[in-house]
Amino acid sequence: GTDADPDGSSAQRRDGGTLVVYAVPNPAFDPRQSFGWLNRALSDSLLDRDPTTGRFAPWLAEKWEHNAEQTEFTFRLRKGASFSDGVPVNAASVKANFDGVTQDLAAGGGWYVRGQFEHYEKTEIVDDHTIVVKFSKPNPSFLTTAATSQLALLSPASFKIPLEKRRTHFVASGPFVVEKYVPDERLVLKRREDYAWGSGLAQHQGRAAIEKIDVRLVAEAGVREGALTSGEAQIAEAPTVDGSALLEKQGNKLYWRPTVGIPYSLQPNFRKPLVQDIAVRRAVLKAINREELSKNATGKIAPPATSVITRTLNGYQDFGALLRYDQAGARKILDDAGWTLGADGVRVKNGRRLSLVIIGAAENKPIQDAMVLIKEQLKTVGIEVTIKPETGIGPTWWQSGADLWFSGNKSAEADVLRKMYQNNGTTTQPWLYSDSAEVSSHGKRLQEVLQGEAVEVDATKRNRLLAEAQEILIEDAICIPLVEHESGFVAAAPRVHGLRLDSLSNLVVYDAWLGK
Amino acid sequence: MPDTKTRARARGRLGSRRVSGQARYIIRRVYYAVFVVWAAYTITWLLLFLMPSNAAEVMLRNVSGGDSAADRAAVAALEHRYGLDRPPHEQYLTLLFRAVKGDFGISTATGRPVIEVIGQALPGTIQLGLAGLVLGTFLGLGIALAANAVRAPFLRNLLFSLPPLFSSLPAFFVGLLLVQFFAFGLKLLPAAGAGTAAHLVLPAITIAIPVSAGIAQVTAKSLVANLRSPYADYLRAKGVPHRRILLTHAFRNAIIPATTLLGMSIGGILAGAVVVETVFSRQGLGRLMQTSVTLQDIPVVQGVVVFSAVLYAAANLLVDLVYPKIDPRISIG
Amino acid sequence: MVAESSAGLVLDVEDLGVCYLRARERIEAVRGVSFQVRRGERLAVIGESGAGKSTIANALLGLLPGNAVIDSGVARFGDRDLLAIRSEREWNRIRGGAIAFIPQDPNIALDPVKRVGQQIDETLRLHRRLRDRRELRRRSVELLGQAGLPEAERVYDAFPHQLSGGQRQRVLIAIALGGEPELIIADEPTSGLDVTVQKLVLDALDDLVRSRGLSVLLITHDLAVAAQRTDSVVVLRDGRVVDRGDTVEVVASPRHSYTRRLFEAAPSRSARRLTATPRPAAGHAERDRPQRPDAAHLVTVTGLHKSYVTRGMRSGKTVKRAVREVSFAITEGTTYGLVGESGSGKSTVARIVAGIDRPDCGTIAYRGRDVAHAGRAERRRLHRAVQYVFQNPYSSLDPRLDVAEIVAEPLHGFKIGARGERLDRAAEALVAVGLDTSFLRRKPVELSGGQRQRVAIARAIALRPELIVLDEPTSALDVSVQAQVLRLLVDLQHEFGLTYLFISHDLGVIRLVSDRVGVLHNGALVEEAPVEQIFTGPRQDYTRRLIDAIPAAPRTESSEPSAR
Amino acid sequence: MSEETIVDEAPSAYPTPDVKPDRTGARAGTTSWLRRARARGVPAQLLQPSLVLAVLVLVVVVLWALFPGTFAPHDPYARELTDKLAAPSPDHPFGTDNLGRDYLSRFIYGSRTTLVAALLALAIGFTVSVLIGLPAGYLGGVIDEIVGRLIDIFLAVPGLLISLMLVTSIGFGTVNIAVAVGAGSIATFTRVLRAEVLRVRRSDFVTSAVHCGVRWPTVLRRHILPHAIGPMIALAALEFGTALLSISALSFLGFGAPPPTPEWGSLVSDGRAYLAYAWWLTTLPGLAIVLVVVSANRVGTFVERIR
Ligand SMILES: Nc1ncnc2c1ncn2[C@@H]1O[C@H](COP(=O)(O)OP(=O)(O)OP(=O)(O)O)[C@@H](O)[C@H]1O
Ligand SMILES: Nc1ncnc2c1ncn2[C@@H]1O[C@H](COP(=O)(O)OP(=O)(O)OP(=O)(O)O)[C@@H](O)[C@H]1O
Ligand SMILES: [Mg+2]
Ligand SMILES: [Mg+2]
Ligand code: NI
Repeated sequence: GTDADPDGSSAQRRDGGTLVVYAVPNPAFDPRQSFGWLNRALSDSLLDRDPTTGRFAPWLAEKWEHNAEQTEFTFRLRKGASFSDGVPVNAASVKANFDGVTQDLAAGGGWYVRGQFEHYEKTEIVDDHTIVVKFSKPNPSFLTTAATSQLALLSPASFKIPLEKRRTHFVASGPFVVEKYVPDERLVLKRREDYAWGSGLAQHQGRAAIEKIDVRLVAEAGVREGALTSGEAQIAEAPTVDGSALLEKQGNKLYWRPTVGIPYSLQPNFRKPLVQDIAVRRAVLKAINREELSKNATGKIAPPATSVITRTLNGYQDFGALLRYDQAGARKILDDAGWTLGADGVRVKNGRRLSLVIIGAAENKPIQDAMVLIKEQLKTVGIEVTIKPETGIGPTWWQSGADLWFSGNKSAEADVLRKMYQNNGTTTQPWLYSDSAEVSSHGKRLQEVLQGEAVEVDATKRNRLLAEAQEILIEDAICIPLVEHESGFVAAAPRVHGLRLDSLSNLVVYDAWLGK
Repeated sequence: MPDTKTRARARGRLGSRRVSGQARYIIRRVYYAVFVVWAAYTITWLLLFLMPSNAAEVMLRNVSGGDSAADRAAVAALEHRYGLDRPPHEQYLTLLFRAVKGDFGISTATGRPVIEVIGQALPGTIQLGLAGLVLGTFLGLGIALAANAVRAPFLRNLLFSLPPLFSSLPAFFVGLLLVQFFAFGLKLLPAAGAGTAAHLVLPAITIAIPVSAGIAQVTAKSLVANLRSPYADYLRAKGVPHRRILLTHAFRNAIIPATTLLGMSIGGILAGAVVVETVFSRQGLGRLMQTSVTLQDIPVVQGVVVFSAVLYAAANLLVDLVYPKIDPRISIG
Repeated sequence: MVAESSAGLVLDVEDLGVCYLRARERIEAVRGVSFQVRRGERLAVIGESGAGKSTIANALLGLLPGNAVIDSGVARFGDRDLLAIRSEREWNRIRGGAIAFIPQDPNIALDPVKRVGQQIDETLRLHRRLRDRRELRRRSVELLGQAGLPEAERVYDAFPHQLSGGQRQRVLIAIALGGEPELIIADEPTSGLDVTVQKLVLDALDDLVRSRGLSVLLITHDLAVAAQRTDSVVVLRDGRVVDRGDTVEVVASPRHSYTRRLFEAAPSRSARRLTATPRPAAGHAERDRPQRPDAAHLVTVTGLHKSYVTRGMRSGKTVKRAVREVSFAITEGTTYGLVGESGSGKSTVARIVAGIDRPDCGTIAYRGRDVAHAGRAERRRLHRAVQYVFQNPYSSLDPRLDVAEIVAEPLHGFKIGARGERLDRAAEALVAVGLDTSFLRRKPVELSGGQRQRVAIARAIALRPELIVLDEPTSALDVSVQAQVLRLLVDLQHEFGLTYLFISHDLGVIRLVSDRVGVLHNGALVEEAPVEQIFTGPRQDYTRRLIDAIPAAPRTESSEPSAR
Repeated sequence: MSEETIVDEAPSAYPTPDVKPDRTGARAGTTSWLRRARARGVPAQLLQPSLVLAVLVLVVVVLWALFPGTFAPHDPYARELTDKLAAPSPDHPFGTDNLGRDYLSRFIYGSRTTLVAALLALAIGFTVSVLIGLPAGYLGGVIDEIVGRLIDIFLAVPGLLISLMLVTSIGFGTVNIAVAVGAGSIATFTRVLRAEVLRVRRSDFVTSAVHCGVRWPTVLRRHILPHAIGPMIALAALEFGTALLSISALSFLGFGAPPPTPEWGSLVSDGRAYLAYAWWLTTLPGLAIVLVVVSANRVGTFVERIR
């Protein structure tokens, strides 16, 4: 940027003003059911975590500690904080939050924190401002999750609202509250004048500088960019790759951080015979040119993936060598497996064409472009691809008949792998692979590693287990990572100061202020 | 004055007959409007009943937000909760009964009552539709009158070719063009969103263009026919100047078919709203329809379709009620 | 000839020529027409349809359509030449002012959405420069009274659709008077009206003209009107004047053969029942006329009722009782004439008798068998025996088929004969109606109205039916063609021993062909008697009015169309 | 009284001049439209510049649809990395998109999917309406009553909404939106056909044929269909433009063929992300669509007029 004054300086902080944001319409902003910058504007968590150092900072909890086995976590709550419905943030209301998770899980929700609460026992109230959260098994990733919006605290009353409705109707303790919400059109946030419990990482204390945030929900990136260019908006969320370059040239600032969690990957639907074939998955993994995807579809903000988790996560290990673009290798694998090139350039085996359906979010232009490129790349090794753009793809994506799902996942913990790939015999994820030999060359090893990692208190041992899990997933091509997509990507006008991204790569607007 | 007395008597005699006739007329029109809405409801229910995908599964996946699979038990519970496990005729009757009470079910995407979702979307569309309707009507009538008033063949041809041109313009293209020009180019008007009058201008123009095309086409054609009709010939033979024939006689007559069209163009406006509200990121029935289709939110899709029939029936009822005021031939009978 | 005094000359037309341009075609509508109208004179312009009558009127009013060209002529009106006026504004001063116009059809000449009063006021505003509302109303009501409307106040406030045709025509007369004209041009002012109303309107017009000393240019094809109500007459044929002079003289001794034919062709009050043309080759015995009273009744109609329910988009359900309580019988071998004005239910009765429609109640016995409630097969048999000829020869022939296919259609439908045989029978039928076989390959478009009606008749007789229902078979035809068709029908009846149910709104025509007559009025049969009795002693007022409406031109004995 | 009262319509109907009896025989309004076209001097009419232009545009687009490979200057899927988001130039008349693909070539290839979809929609609307409207209009009675009411109701709901509802149920894709649009247009077609059948059925020559013992299938085939089909063809010509618009709209909304298959609507929609700085991606395909639809409508009105 060209600002004479760095954003951190609070000497020039101006109070007041309305921030106009052109944002991507999101059918939900309940932090426990969605991602996005709105989460951090509306809600607080017990802890905060520095995205660069990984150090925890106090927020609604002043102090925290856990036992050596990491089964008991004690939090001392800050005094004076309250939800916007007037309910104080105290031991009882925080207990309601943890108990609420189990309730949500039973109702089919709470997916983001499921892994952390598999062995949840209870929350004990020690005194009005002290609680102890107890698990039956070690939970080394609990604190990291507690420091994200996925475990943001809601007013106890919110848990009485059914999950579907809570997506937009909930009460939290954040620096802003919803003043007006017109679905798919507009969201107006108003600051809480009495807010005085900012995170330890915040650049200021007390209420937010910005009085109002006027959020226009606009699906088209072009329009969002145009609004920033024409001065109508101060922030444009998720600009296009090409557009953002132009916006930056106009003097706007770009904010993003590589996502944390699982990079954009292709998740196979193991119910489909074609992708049950390990050779096919391995060929796909090798035939993809990740550099090209990054350069032409997702942009510089999304570097090629080097593992099945992002480099921002604890436990990440670089497997870039295994993910090298290797057309010849891919061809060889297919040839060896008996897939012969047909007349139309598509491989055949036993009269079956090597034709895969990839499903991906229709509203996400980079994903669409990336799928087009993948289609081209796979074609060169004799794999035909049909693209299936869909909106609101969820757990039933495998029912659509697709072979591969283009998706990523956000999580502050490498434990996300367990959530994704543990196969505990239930049918909760019927699209997942089985352990049979034709599907996996490592037998049941992956399950052992994942279960072990979850309860391993020793960091070094745990990292070793995580590294092994990553390796198996890549070698067996159970996950085909592509690029580390950007997160919290926004373009902001030069007069917007004080923006930052949190540990889950969500934009934080609490510290923001508007210059002249 | 004896004059006015007889006149009053004469009026009274005609008037009293009109009242009873009109009461019957109104009852008939209301009855018809109700019928249309009921039939639209039934047909949409039938169409969706025959639909392959399972409403409960769609619902569950929206609830869970991540990717846990639809649990058979959970699906069954949902099916039971929404009555999807009962025999078709029972479902239909319960749903119809609920619909009469204003309950169109629960949106699977948002978990809110459909009627509430629609109610929230409605003001935006009504605002946009009214603005478009008014703008389109004036534009259409203006074009029709001008086309019949100007003498220069070139101008006349140009004006007469406007309506078919207007009806060939895709709304998505017009909208984007307007955004490009007025919002990004001239920076005069906002590109998207709603709230102020300025936000309404571009979408209203976009939606008004096809409306004006229809009205201009019908009115211009009707004006031509009226100007050629025997009564216009006779007016000419009476020494009435062309301009007066056009404005006070032919126009009054030509308005009649235009009025009918106005009622029918509600449908066109709602269809236009799907595209226009999407292009301009406005909340409304059209946008709701678009997102609900992509999210397969069946109850909302059905609700919007039924509601558009309600709007259509209401608009046409209104037209039917003003009709006798415009066409005296209707009033008795 | 016309007196050569230029004094009191209102309109002097000299050598008028008009042609229409149409798709590279030049239609010479009017050629070298000259005539004069003096103050107080009533001049009739008569001629067949298409003779150019309306073209003359429109030329004099500056109302020719865009594709018309005035080739020649002067029309002096006062000190102006009407044909030379180019300015629209000047025309608007003259039209409705010094020259008033009364159009043909009052039912469609008034603006339907404006009150009648406003439309009279408009003339007063434009030509008398009146502005005050009360004054306008007073004057307009006065004009309506002068035009012979009793309830002038009510009419003033009514919309046109609330008035009858006769009332509307008198409104038009009031409007014409409003401009205080010197000359009234009336283009067939009563031909859109029912016969019974015509007289009232013409009387009202006559009175005014006489009391005010106006001049009238009356365009008509109705010879009776011309004969009774005008002073002089111009006879037009193909756009040229073929005869002219004092009305009485021209009518008494038409000089031109065309004029003579014009008068002869029209059926008259004193005409007699036509008898078949004696044919040397015909092997039929001449039938006795009038009918044998003992002859069997072919069709007996009793207590016929029929209502139509219409559901309008906005007007709702209306029930029209088209026919009520109609009973009559048709004797085999005779013609039963059904007469009545438009809308009286004639076609409804005809369609029921022919088995096209079913009655609401009542019976039709055909040879003693009830056919109104017959089953499919029974009706099919009936259709074979009863054929129908439609009023409009333009719409009753499928324009896509050729004559052979049309005439053979009933043979085809009833599966009579082989393919080739059908063609022969079609040709036979065609010859019977006086068309040669070269017509077989023609399409209806290539036929004149009279030829089409002959084809329709040929189709009817191709099946050798017993009864033919003829629904106004000649009313779409010119008078001269009408006479030919009527004669043909009578000859065919004789030749094939047919029975006719003959429908017409013209008692004159009915008289020429019928043996027994029924008079329909508002769906009810008000009178029923042998034809002579109807004419000699009508019992109903309505019947008498119908008789009065027959053109009453005086004629010589030789003008009787039936050559005995 | 008068030999002129051929027009025996209700007195409140105002016959326009061309309803007046015309002794040349066109009066019944049911003459074979081709014949009438010839009688009215079609060759002269055909030479109107706007019509010639319209036909030319349609011919070009149909050729594009038939032989896209011959006309497209580039491979519609080939990416030129150096030419991303390039403005229109002689090499790329419609410019290139963010992946460097030639937009004109994509439009030309899109003609095939879009035109085929529009034709399919037309065929569905036309066929179904003939199957429903013809017997309903002719047989009358309860069937006709039901069909009439159904038409009323379907006309009360905008066709696009009906299409969208069907798309929800049968899924996305070119063929599906074509089916949905076709289904949405059935009511329009059936209404016209039914009205025509009712009109023709009431005409004297049909009454006469029935009276002459001709059985109803023959009456339908010989007398009614040939007369009722004329307006249907004219309507189809006009509906083609409408179908193009609806299909483009649905494709624009994202319910059409999956990428990278080009469709007219989705091309405009794809360009939307670059609205602020790559005007050509929306404007040029948009203009081209307008041109084609205007041409289709121009030809449609012509067909309607000569009918
Ligand atoms: N606008 C026109 N274009 C072309 N030809 C026309 C036009 N108007 C009239 N004609 C032709 O001019 C001739 C004279 O027509 P005109 O209307 O004057 O006859 P008319 O005597 O008034 O007949 P009618 O008794 O049927 O009213 C006819 O052959 C008619 O076909
Ligand atoms: N199909 C129909 N539907 C509704 N009303 C009808 C129908 N046919 C006839 N009518 C009405 O029934 C009455 C009698 O009609 P009909 O056709 O029998 O009269 P008409 O004596 O033949 O008249 P015209 O001389 O005009 O042919 C008229 O008022 C007419 O409007
Ligand atoms: Mg005339
Ligand atoms: Mg009749
Ligand atoms: Ni900067």
